[in-house]
Amino acid sequence: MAAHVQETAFDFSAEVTSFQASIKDSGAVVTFTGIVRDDSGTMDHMFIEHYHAMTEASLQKFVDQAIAKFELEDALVIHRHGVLKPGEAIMMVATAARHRKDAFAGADYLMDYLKSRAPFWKKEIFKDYTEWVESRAQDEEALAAWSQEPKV
Amino acid sequence: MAAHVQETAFDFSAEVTSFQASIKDSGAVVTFTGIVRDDSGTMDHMFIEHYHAMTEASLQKFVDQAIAKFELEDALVIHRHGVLKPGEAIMMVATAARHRKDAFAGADYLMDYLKSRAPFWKKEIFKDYTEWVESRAQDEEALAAWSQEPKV
Amino acid sequence: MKLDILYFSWVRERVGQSQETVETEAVTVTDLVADLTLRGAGYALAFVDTGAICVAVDQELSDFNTPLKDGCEVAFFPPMTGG
Amino acid sequence: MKLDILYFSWVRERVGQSQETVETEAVTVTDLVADLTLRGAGYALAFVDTGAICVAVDQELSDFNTPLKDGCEVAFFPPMTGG
Repeated sequence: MAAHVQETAFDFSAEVTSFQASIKDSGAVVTFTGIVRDDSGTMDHMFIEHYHAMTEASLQKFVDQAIAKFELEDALVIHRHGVLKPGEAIMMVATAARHRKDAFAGADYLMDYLKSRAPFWKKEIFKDYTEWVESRAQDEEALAAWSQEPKV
Repeated sequence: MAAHVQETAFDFSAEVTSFQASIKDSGAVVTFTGIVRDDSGTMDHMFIEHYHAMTEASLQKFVDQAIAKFELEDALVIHRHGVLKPGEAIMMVATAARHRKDAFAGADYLMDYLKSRAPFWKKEIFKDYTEWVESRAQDEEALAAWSQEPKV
Repeated sequence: MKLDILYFSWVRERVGQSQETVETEAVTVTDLVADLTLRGAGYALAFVDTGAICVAVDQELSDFNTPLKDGCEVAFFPPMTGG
Repeated sequence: MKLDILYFSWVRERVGQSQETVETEAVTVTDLVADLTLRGAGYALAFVDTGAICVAVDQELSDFNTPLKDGCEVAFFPPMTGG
Protein backbone atom coordinates (compact mmCIF):
# COMPACT_ATOMS: atom_id res chain seq x y z
CA MET A 1 0.00 0.00 0.00
CA ALA A 2 1.47 3.27 -1.07
CA ALA A 3 0.50 6.89 -1.59
CA HIS A 4 2.73 9.31 -3.43
CA VAL A 5 2.49 13.02 -4.10
CA GLN A 6 4.83 14.34 -6.72
CA GLU A 7 5.37 17.21 -9.14
CA THR A 8 6.84 15.10 -11.92
CA ALA A 9 4.89 12.90 -14.31
CA PHE A 10 4.48 9.26 -13.31
CA ASP A 11 4.94 6.28 -15.61
CA PHE A 12 1.54 4.54 -15.50
CA SER A 13 2.82 1.41 -17.26
CA ALA A 14 5.78 0.98 -14.93
CA GLU A 15 3.62 1.66 -11.85
CA VAL A 16 0.97 -0.90 -12.81
CA THR A 17 3.55 -3.49 -13.84
CA SER A 18 5.25 -3.20 -10.48
CA PHE A 19 1.90 -3.15 -8.63
CA GLN A 20 0.76 -6.31 -10.41
CA ALA A 21 4.08 -8.04 -9.88
CA SER A 22 3.76 -7.62 -6.12
CA ILE A 23 0.29 -9.13 -5.71
CA LYS A 24 -0.21 -12.81 -4.97
CA ASP A 25 -3.82 -13.71 -4.25
CA SER A 26 -5.78 -11.26 -6.35
CA GLY A 27 -7.83 -12.18 -9.39
CA ALA A 28 -8.79 -8.60 -10.15
CA VAL A 29 -6.82 -5.39 -10.65
CA VAL A 30 -8.59 -2.09 -11.34
CA THR A 31 -6.86 1.15 -12.26
CA PHE A 32 -8.15 4.67 -12.64
CA THR A 33 -6.30 7.49 -14.38
CA GLY A 34 -7.42 11.11 -14.21
CA ILE A 35 -6.44 13.25 -17.19
CA VAL A 36 -6.45 17.05 -17.61
CA ARG A 37 -9.42 17.85 -19.84
CA ASP A 38 -9.74 21.06 -21.77
CA ASP A 39 -13.44 21.35 -22.56
CA SER A 40 -13.19 24.91 -23.87
CA GLY A 41 -10.18 24.31 -26.07
CA THR A 42 -8.61 27.47 -24.67
CA MET A 43 -6.90 26.24 -21.50
CA ASP A 44 -3.18 26.77 -21.39
CA HIS A 45 -2.54 24.62 -18.33
CA MET A 46 -3.81 23.50 -14.97
CA PHE A 47 -2.07 24.35 -11.72
CA ILE A 48 -2.58 22.05 -8.74
CA GLU A 49 -1.84 23.47 -5.31
CA HIS A 50 -1.63 21.15 -2.31
CA TYR A 51 -1.13 21.21 1.45
CA HIS A 52 2.23 19.55 1.61
CA ALA A 53 2.30 18.68 5.31
CA MET A 54 -1.12 17.05 5.11
CA THR A 55 -1.29 15.45 1.69
CA GLU A 56 0.69 12.24 1.83
CA ALA A 57 -0.60 11.25 5.28
CA SER A 58 -4.13 11.98 4.16
CA LEU A 59 -3.78 9.83 1.03
CA GLN A 60 -2.23 7.05 3.06
CA LYS A 61 -5.22 7.15 5.42
CA PHE A 62 -7.69 6.82 2.51
CA VAL A 63 -5.68 3.93 1.08
CA ASP A 64 -5.71 2.14 4.45
CA GLN A 65 -9.47 2.71 4.77
CA ALA A 66 -10.15 1.36 1.29
CA ILE A 67 -8.00 -1.72 1.92
CA ALA A 68 -9.88 -2.50 5.13
CA LYS A 69 -13.35 -1.75 3.78
CA PHE A 70 -13.08 -3.78 0.58
CA GLU A 71 -10.61 -6.47 1.64
CA LEU A 72 -8.11 -5.31 -0.93
CA GLU A 73 -4.81 -7.12 -1.19
CA ASP A 74 -3.17 -3.84 -2.11
CA ALA A 75 -3.89 -0.30 -3.26
CA LEU A 76 -1.83 2.52 -4.69
CA VAL A 77 -2.45 6.24 -5.14
CA ILE A 78 -0.24 8.68 -7.02
CA HIS A 79 -1.28 12.33 -7.26
CA ARG A 80 0.59 15.12 -8.96
CA HIS A 81 0.74 18.81 -8.12
CA GLY A 82 2.14 21.83 -9.93
CA VAL A 83 1.72 22.61 -13.62
CA LEU A 84 -0.06 20.12 -15.90
CA LYS A 85 -0.92 20.48 -19.57
CA PRO A 86 -4.20 19.24 -21.14
CA GLY A 87 -3.92 15.52 -21.85
CA GLU A 88 -1.46 14.89 -19.01
CA ALA A 89 -2.31 12.41 -16.27
CA ILE A 90 -3.13 14.11 -12.96
CA MET A 91 -3.31 11.03 -10.80
CA MET A 92 -3.82 7.30 -10.71
CA VAL A 93 -5.30 4.71 -8.41
CA ALA A 94 -4.77 0.95 -8.52
CA THR A 95 -6.54 -1.70 -6.45
CA ALA A 96 -6.15 -5.48 -6.25
CA ALA A 97 -8.70 -7.88 -4.77
CA ARG A 98 -9.74 -11.50 -5.01
CA HIS A 99 -13.07 -10.54 -6.55
CA ARG A 100 -13.78 -7.94 -9.21
CA LYS A 101 -16.58 -6.12 -7.37
CA ASP A 102 -14.25 -5.31 -4.47
CA ALA A 103 -11.49 -4.10 -6.78
CA PHE A 104 -13.97 -1.81 -8.59
CA ALA A 105 -15.58 -0.55 -5.39
CA GLY A 106 -12.20 0.09 -3.76
CA ALA A 107 -11.01 2.22 -6.67
CA ASP A 108 -14.33 4.07 -6.92
CA TYR A 109 -14.31 4.77 -3.17
CA LEU A 110 -10.73 6.04 -3.27
CA MET A 111 -11.64 8.39 -6.12
CA ASP A 112 -14.62 9.76 -4.20
CA TYR A 113 -12.34 10.46 -1.24
CA LEU A 114 -9.64 12.04 -3.37
CA LYS A 115 -12.16 14.32 -5.09
CA SER A 116 -13.52 15.80 -1.88
CA ARG A 117 -11.13 15.08 0.99
CA ALA A 118 -7.57 15.17 -0.29
CA PRO A 119 -6.00 18.64 0.12
CA PHE A 120 -5.57 19.55 -3.54
CA TRP A 121 -6.96 22.60 -5.35
CA LYS A 122 -7.08 22.90 -9.12
CA LYS A 123 -6.76 26.14 -11.00
CA GLU A 124 -7.34 26.43 -14.72
CA ILE A 125 -5.18 28.95 -16.54
CA PHE A 126 -6.69 30.25 -19.79
CA LYS A 127 -5.30 32.80 -22.20
CA ASP A 128 -7.14 35.75 -20.66
CA TYR A 129 -8.13 34.65 -17.19
CA THR A 130 -7.66 32.04 -14.48
CA GLU A 131 -10.26 30.12 -12.51
CA TRP A 132 -10.22 27.87 -9.46
CA VAL A 133 -12.15 24.66 -10.17
CA GLU A 134 -15.24 24.54 -7.97
CA SER A 135 -16.15 21.49 -5.97
CA ARG A 136 -19.30 19.75 -7.18
CA ALA A 137 -22.26 18.81 -5.02
CA GLN A 138 -22.43 15.40 -6.69
CA ASP A 139 -18.91 14.61 -5.48
CA GLU A 140 -20.04 15.17 -1.89
CA GLU A 141 -23.11 13.03 -2.54
CA ALA A 142 -21.02 10.23 -4.04
CA LEU A 143 -18.86 10.25 -0.93
CA ALA A 144 -21.83 10.28 1.43
CA ALA A 145 -23.35 7.29 -0.38
CA TRP A 146 -20.56 5.00 0.84
CA SER A 147 -21.77 5.32 4.43
CA GLN A 148 -25.29 4.28 3.43
CA GLU A 149 -24.95 1.63 0.76
CA PRO A 150 -24.67 -2.00 1.77
CA LYS A 151 -21.39 -3.50 0.63
CA VAL A 152 -21.72 -5.18 -2.80
CA MET B 1 -13.66 0.57 -29.85
CA ALA B 2 -12.09 -2.83 -30.20
CA ALA B 3 -12.56 -6.40 -29.01
CA HIS B 4 -9.85 -9.01 -29.43
CA VAL B 5 -9.74 -12.71 -28.69
CA GLN B 6 -6.30 -14.24 -28.71
CA GLU B 7 -4.30 -17.20 -27.44
CA THR B 8 -1.11 -15.27 -26.82
CA ALA B 9 -0.44 -13.01 -23.85
CA PHE B 10 -1.24 -9.32 -24.29
CA ASP B 11 0.97 -6.45 -23.23
CA PHE B 12 -1.20 -4.49 -20.77
CA SER B 13 1.15 -1.50 -20.68
CA ALA B 14 1.32 -1.19 -24.46
CA GLU B 15 -2.44 -1.64 -24.81
CA VAL B 16 -3.28 1.05 -22.26
CA THR B 17 -0.67 3.43 -23.61
CA SER B 18 -2.13 3.14 -27.08
CA PHE B 19 -5.70 3.35 -25.74
CA GLN B 20 -4.91 6.53 -23.82
CA ALA B 21 -3.04 8.05 -26.74
CA SER B 22 -6.14 7.75 -28.91
CA ILE B 23 -8.60 9.50 -26.59
CA LYS B 24 -9.26 13.23 -26.83
CA ASP B 25 -12.10 14.35 -24.57
CA SER B 26 -11.93 11.96 -21.64
CA GLY B 27 -10.91 12.93 -18.16
CA ALA B 28 -11.18 9.39 -16.82
CA VAL B 29 -9.70 6.06 -17.89
CA VAL B 30 -10.53 2.86 -16.00
CA THR B 31 -8.92 -0.51 -16.62
CA PHE B 32 -9.69 -3.96 -15.31
CA THR B 33 -7.34 -6.93 -15.49
CA GLY B 34 -8.42 -10.48 -14.66
CA ILE B 35 -5.68 -12.75 -13.38
CA VAL B 36 -5.59 -16.54 -12.98
CA ARG B 37 -5.88 -17.22 -9.26
CA ASP B 38 -4.84 -20.47 -7.66
CA ASP B 39 -6.67 -20.54 -4.35
CA SER B 40 -5.73 -24.15 -3.59
CA GLY B 41 -2.07 -23.80 -4.44
CA THR B 42 -2.27 -27.03 -6.46
CA MET B 43 -3.49 -25.80 -9.84
CA ASP B 44 -1.18 -26.57 -12.73
CA HIS B 45 -2.95 -24.38 -15.25
CA MET B 46 -6.26 -23.06 -16.53
CA PHE B 47 -7.64 -23.94 -19.93
CA ILE B 48 -10.08 -21.52 -21.55
CA GLU B 49 -12.28 -22.89 -24.31
CA HIS B 50 -14.27 -20.53 -26.50
CA TYR B 51 -16.80 -20.51 -29.33
CA HIS B 52 -14.62 -19.06 -32.02
CA ALA B 53 -17.35 -18.10 -34.53
CA MET B 54 -19.32 -16.27 -31.85
CA THR B 55 -16.72 -14.76 -29.54
CA GLU B 56 -15.36 -11.67 -31.23
CA ALA B 57 -18.76 -10.50 -32.55
CA SER B 58 -20.24 -11.05 -29.11
CA LEU B 59 -17.50 -9.02 -27.39
CA GLN B 60 -17.87 -6.26 -29.96
CA LYS B 61 -21.60 -6.12 -29.25
CA PHE B 62 -20.99 -5.72 -25.49
CA VAL B 63 -18.43 -2.99 -26.15
CA ASP B 64 -20.87 -1.10 -28.37
CA GLN B 65 -23.60 -1.43 -25.74
CA ALA B 66 -21.32 -0.14 -22.98
CA ILE B 67 -20.21 2.82 -25.11
CA ALA B 68 -23.81 3.81 -25.80
CA LYS B 69 -25.10 3.22 -22.27
CA PHE B 70 -22.39 5.16 -20.44
CA GLU B 71 -21.41 7.72 -23.09
CA LEU B 72 -17.90 6.34 -23.26
CA GLU B 73 -15.46 7.93 -25.64
CA ASP B 74 -13.89 4.53 -26.20
CA ALA B 75 -13.72 1.01 -24.80
CA LEU B 76 -11.46 -1.97 -25.33
CA VAL B 77 -11.75 -5.67 -24.46
CA ILE B 78 -9.04 -8.28 -24.86
CA HIS B 79 -9.75 -11.87 -23.80
CA ARG B 80 -7.41 -14.83 -24.02
CA HIS B 81 -8.18 -18.49 -24.58
CA GLY B 82 -6.10 -21.64 -24.36
CA VAL B 83 -3.62 -22.51 -21.62
CA LEU B 84 -2.91 -19.97 -18.86
CA LYS B 85 -0.71 -20.38 -15.79
CA PRO B 86 -1.58 -18.98 -12.33
CA GLY B 87 -0.65 -15.30 -12.18
CA GLU B 88 -1.15 -14.76 -15.91
CA ALA B 89 -3.62 -12.13 -17.13
CA ILE B 90 -6.76 -13.69 -18.63
CA MET B 91 -8.33 -10.55 -19.99
CA MET B 92 -8.49 -6.80 -19.76
CA VAL B 93 -11.03 -4.05 -20.23
CA ALA B 94 -10.38 -0.33 -20.65
CA THR B 95 -12.94 2.49 -20.74
CA ALA B 96 -12.60 6.23 -21.27
CA ALA B 97 -15.23 8.81 -20.39
CA ARG B 98 -15.51 12.49 -19.55
CA HIS B 99 -16.56 11.69 -15.98
CA ARG B 100 -15.17 9.08 -13.63
CA LYS B 101 -18.50 7.49 -12.66
CA ASP B 102 -19.22 6.61 -16.30
CA ALA B 103 -15.76 5.16 -16.85
CA PHE B 104 -16.14 2.99 -13.72
CA ALA B 105 -19.69 1.91 -14.56
CA GLY B 106 -18.76 1.11 -18.17
CA ALA B 107 -15.92 -1.17 -17.11
CA ASP B 108 -18.00 -2.81 -14.37
CA TYR B 109 -20.86 -3.42 -16.83
CA LEU B 110 -18.53 -4.90 -19.43
CA MET B 111 -17.12 -7.27 -16.81
CA ASP B 112 -20.60 -8.41 -15.79
CA TYR B 113 -21.39 -9.17 -19.42
CA LEU B 114 -18.12 -10.96 -20.02
CA LYS B 115 -18.61 -13.11 -16.92
CA SER B 116 -22.01 -14.44 -17.95
CA ARG B 117 -22.60 -13.79 -21.67
CA ALA B 118 -19.31 -14.12 -23.52
CA PRO B 119 -18.80 -17.67 -24.85
CA PHE B 120 -15.81 -18.72 -22.77
CA TRP B 121 -15.52 -21.72 -20.46
CA LYS B 122 -12.76 -22.11 -17.88
CA LYS B 123 -11.34 -25.44 -16.82
CA GLU B 124 -8.92 -25.78 -13.94
CA ILE B 125 -6.28 -28.48 -14.30
CA PHE B 126 -4.90 -29.77 -11.01
CA LYS B 127 -2.31 -32.48 -10.40
CA ASP B 128 -4.86 -35.27 -9.96
CA TYR B 129 -8.06 -33.99 -11.51
CA THR B 130 -9.65 -31.36 -13.70
CA GLU B 131 -12.71 -29.23 -13.04
CA TRP B 132 -14.85 -26.88 -15.13
CA VAL B 133 -15.37 -23.59 -13.30
CA GLU B 134 -19.05 -23.23 -12.42
CA SER B 135 -20.98 -20.08 -13.14
CA ARG B 136 -22.01 -18.17 -10.02
CA ALA B 137 -25.51 -17.00 -9.21
CA GLN B 138 -24.14 -13.62 -8.09
CA ASP B 139 -22.72 -13.03 -11.56
CA GLU B 140 -26.20 -13.40 -13.05
CA GLU B 141 -27.58 -11.11 -10.36
CA ALA B 142 -24.91 -8.49 -11.05
CA LEU B 143 -25.85 -8.56 -14.71
CA ALA B 144 -29.59 -8.35 -14.01
CA ALA B 145 -29.02 -5.32 -11.76
CA TRP B 146 -27.99 -3.16 -14.73
CA SER B 147 -31.51 -3.32 -16.17
CA GLN B 148 -32.99 -2.10 -12.88
CA GLU B 149 -30.58 0.45 -11.48
CA PRO B 150 -30.95 4.08 -12.44
CA LYS B 151 -27.85 5.35 -14.20
CA VAL B 152 -25.38 6.92 -11.75
CA MET C 1 -32.90 -30.81 -43.01
CA LYS C 2 -29.26 -30.64 -41.99
CA LEU C 3 -27.94 -28.80 -38.94
CA ASP C 4 -24.41 -28.11 -37.74
CA ILE C 5 -24.21 -28.91 -34.06
CA LEU C 6 -21.45 -27.67 -31.78
CA TYR C 7 -20.71 -28.72 -28.20
CA PHE C 8 -18.56 -26.89 -25.65
CA SER C 9 -17.10 -27.49 -22.20
CA TRP C 10 -18.53 -30.48 -20.32
CA VAL C 11 -21.34 -30.88 -22.87
CA ARG C 12 -18.63 -31.55 -25.45
CA GLU C 13 -16.86 -33.97 -23.11
CA ARG C 14 -20.03 -35.94 -22.38
CA VAL C 15 -21.11 -36.08 -26.03
CA GLY C 16 -17.60 -37.10 -26.98
CA GLN C 17 -17.11 -34.71 -29.89
CA SER C 18 -17.04 -30.98 -30.53
CA GLN C 19 -18.95 -30.80 -33.80
CA GLU C 20 -21.18 -32.86 -36.07
CA THR C 21 -23.74 -32.46 -38.82
CA VAL C 22 -27.10 -34.09 -38.14
CA GLU C 23 -30.08 -34.84 -40.34
CA THR C 24 -33.26 -34.08 -38.38
CA GLU C 25 -36.89 -33.02 -38.68
CA ALA C 26 -36.75 -31.12 -35.38
CA VAL C 27 -38.89 -27.97 -35.42
CA THR C 28 -37.44 -26.41 -32.27
CA VAL C 29 -34.32 -26.78 -30.15
CA THR C 30 -36.34 -28.90 -27.72
CA ASP C 31 -37.16 -31.35 -30.54
CA LEU C 32 -33.50 -31.43 -31.54
CA VAL C 33 -32.42 -32.24 -27.99
CA ALA C 34 -34.93 -35.13 -27.95
CA ASP C 35 -33.39 -36.47 -31.17
CA LEU C 36 -29.82 -36.08 -29.93
CA THR C 37 -30.58 -37.80 -26.63
CA LEU C 38 -31.32 -40.99 -28.59
CA ARG C 39 -27.83 -41.05 -30.07
CA GLY C 40 -26.20 -42.66 -27.04
CA ALA C 41 -25.52 -42.63 -23.32
CA GLY C 42 -23.09 -39.69 -23.56
CA TYR C 43 -25.75 -37.56 -25.23
CA ALA C 44 -28.38 -38.63 -22.70
CA LEU C 45 -26.00 -37.64 -19.89
CA ALA C 46 -25.12 -34.31 -21.53
CA PHE C 47 -28.80 -33.37 -21.87
CA VAL C 48 -30.11 -34.92 -18.66
CA ASP C 49 -30.82 -31.46 -17.23
CA THR C 50 -31.52 -28.94 -19.98
CA GLY C 51 -31.99 -26.32 -17.28
CA ALA C 52 -28.20 -26.49 -16.83
CA ILE C 53 -27.51 -25.95 -20.54
CA CYS C 54 -27.53 -22.90 -22.81
CA VAL C 55 -28.10 -22.87 -26.55
CA ALA C 56 -27.02 -20.51 -29.31
CA VAL C 57 -28.63 -20.63 -32.75
CA ASP C 58 -26.49 -19.12 -35.49
CA GLN C 59 -24.24 -17.65 -32.78
CA GLU C 60 -27.04 -15.85 -30.99
CA LEU C 61 -28.00 -16.88 -27.46
CA SER C 62 -31.46 -18.44 -27.79
CA ASP C 63 -33.87 -20.56 -25.83
CA PHE C 64 -35.18 -24.07 -26.30
CA ASN C 65 -38.36 -22.89 -28.07
CA THR C 66 -36.37 -21.32 -30.89
CA PRO C 67 -37.42 -22.70 -34.30
CA LEU C 68 -34.71 -24.24 -36.47
CA LYS C 69 -34.04 -23.86 -40.19
CA ASP C 70 -32.03 -25.91 -42.64
CA GLY C 71 -28.33 -25.09 -42.34
CA CYS C 72 -28.59 -23.59 -38.83
CA GLU C 73 -25.60 -23.72 -36.52
CA VAL C 74 -26.77 -24.88 -33.10
CA ALA C 75 -24.38 -24.79 -30.14
CA PHE C 76 -24.91 -26.35 -26.69
CA PHE C 77 -22.89 -25.41 -23.65
CA PRO C 78 -23.09 -24.82 -19.90
CA PRO C 79 -23.45 -21.24 -18.56
CA MET C 80 -20.48 -19.19 -19.69
CA THR C 81 -17.59 -18.43 -17.37
CA GLY C 82 -15.59 -15.73 -19.11
CA GLY C 83 -13.94 -12.68 -17.65
CA MET D 1 -0.63 32.02 22.26
CA LYS D 2 0.96 31.67 18.85
CA LEU D 3 -0.60 29.84 15.91
CA ASP D 4 0.74 28.98 12.48
CA ILE D 5 -1.87 29.87 9.90
CA LEU D 6 -1.86 28.54 6.35
CA TYR D 7 -4.03 29.66 3.43
CA PHE D 8 -4.68 27.79 0.21
CA SER D 9 -6.30 28.40 -3.17
CA TRP D 10 -8.47 31.52 -3.39
CA VAL D 11 -8.34 32.00 0.38
CA ARG D 12 -4.58 32.44 0.00
CA GLU D 13 -5.07 34.81 -2.94
CA ARG D 14 -7.56 36.99 -1.05
CA VAL D 15 -5.48 37.07 2.13
CA GLY D 16 -2.42 37.84 0.06
CA GLN D 17 -0.04 35.36 1.66
CA SER D 18 0.26 31.63 2.13
CA GLN D 19 1.48 31.46 5.69
CA GLU D 20 1.87 33.57 8.82
CA THR D 21 2.26 33.24 12.55
CA VAL D 22 -0.34 35.09 14.62
CA GLU D 23 -0.57 35.96 18.27
CA THR D 24 -4.17 35.43 19.43
CA GLU D 25 -6.35 34.61 22.40
CA ALA D 26 -8.89 32.80 20.18
CA VAL D 27 -10.42 29.78 21.91
CA THR D 28 -11.98 28.24 18.82
CA VAL D 29 -11.52 28.46 15.05
CA THR D 30 -14.55 30.80 14.94
CA ASP D 31 -12.79 33.19 17.33
CA LEU D 32 -9.65 33.02 15.22
CA VAL D 33 -11.59 33.88 12.07
CA ALA D 34 -13.08 36.91 13.86
CA ASP D 35 -9.55 38.03 14.76
CA LEU D 36 -8.21 37.47 11.26
CA THR D 37 -11.09 39.35 9.63
CA LEU D 38 -9.91 42.51 11.40
CA ARG D 39 -6.50 42.30 9.71
CA GLY D 40 -7.64 43.89 6.45
CA ALA D 41 -10.00 43.95 3.51
CA GLY D 42 -8.43 40.85 1.91
CA TYR D 43 -9.03 38.84 5.08
CA ALA D 44 -12.59 40.13 5.36
CA LEU D 45 -13.22 39.10 1.77
CA ALA D 46 -11.63 35.68 2.28
CA PHE D 47 -13.79 34.94 5.32
CA VAL D 48 -17.00 36.68 4.16
CA ASP D 49 -18.75 33.31 3.85
CA THR D 50 -17.28 30.77 6.24
CA GLY D 51 -19.78 28.24 4.91
CA ALA D 52 -17.64 28.18 1.75
CA ILE D 53 -14.42 27.51 3.67
CA CYS D 54 -12.90 24.40 5.24
CA VAL D 55 -10.44 24.30 8.10
CA ALA D 56 -7.80 21.81 9.15
CA VAL D 57 -6.24 21.92 12.60
CA ASP D 58 -2.87 20.21 12.83
CA GLN D 59 -3.52 18.69 9.40
CA GLU D 60 -6.82 17.10 10.39
CA LEU D 61 -10.06 18.30 8.80
CA SER D 62 -11.96 20.05 11.57
CA ASP D 63 -14.89 22.36 12.08
CA PHE D 64 -15.16 25.94 13.28
CA ASN D 65 -15.96 24.90 16.86
CA THR D 66 -12.64 23.13 17.23
CA PRO D 67 -10.66 24.46 20.21
CA LEU D 68 -7.15 25.77 19.55
CA LYS D 69 -3.94 25.25 21.48
CA ASP D 70 -0.67 27.11 21.49
CA GLY D 71 1.46 26.08 18.52
CA CYS D 72 -1.43 24.68 16.48
CA GLU D 73 -1.22 24.69 12.70
CA VAL D 74 -4.51 26.03 11.33
CA ALA D 75 -5.20 25.89 7.59
CA PHE D 76 -8.05 27.60 5.71
CA PHE D 77 -9.10 26.64 2.20
CA PRO D 78 -12.12 26.15 -0.09
CA PRO D 79 -13.58 22.66 -0.58
CA MET D 80 -10.92 20.39 -2.03
CA THR D 81 -10.85 19.52 -5.71
CA GLY D 82 -8.40 16.67 -6.03
CA GLY D 83 -8.62 13.54 -8.16
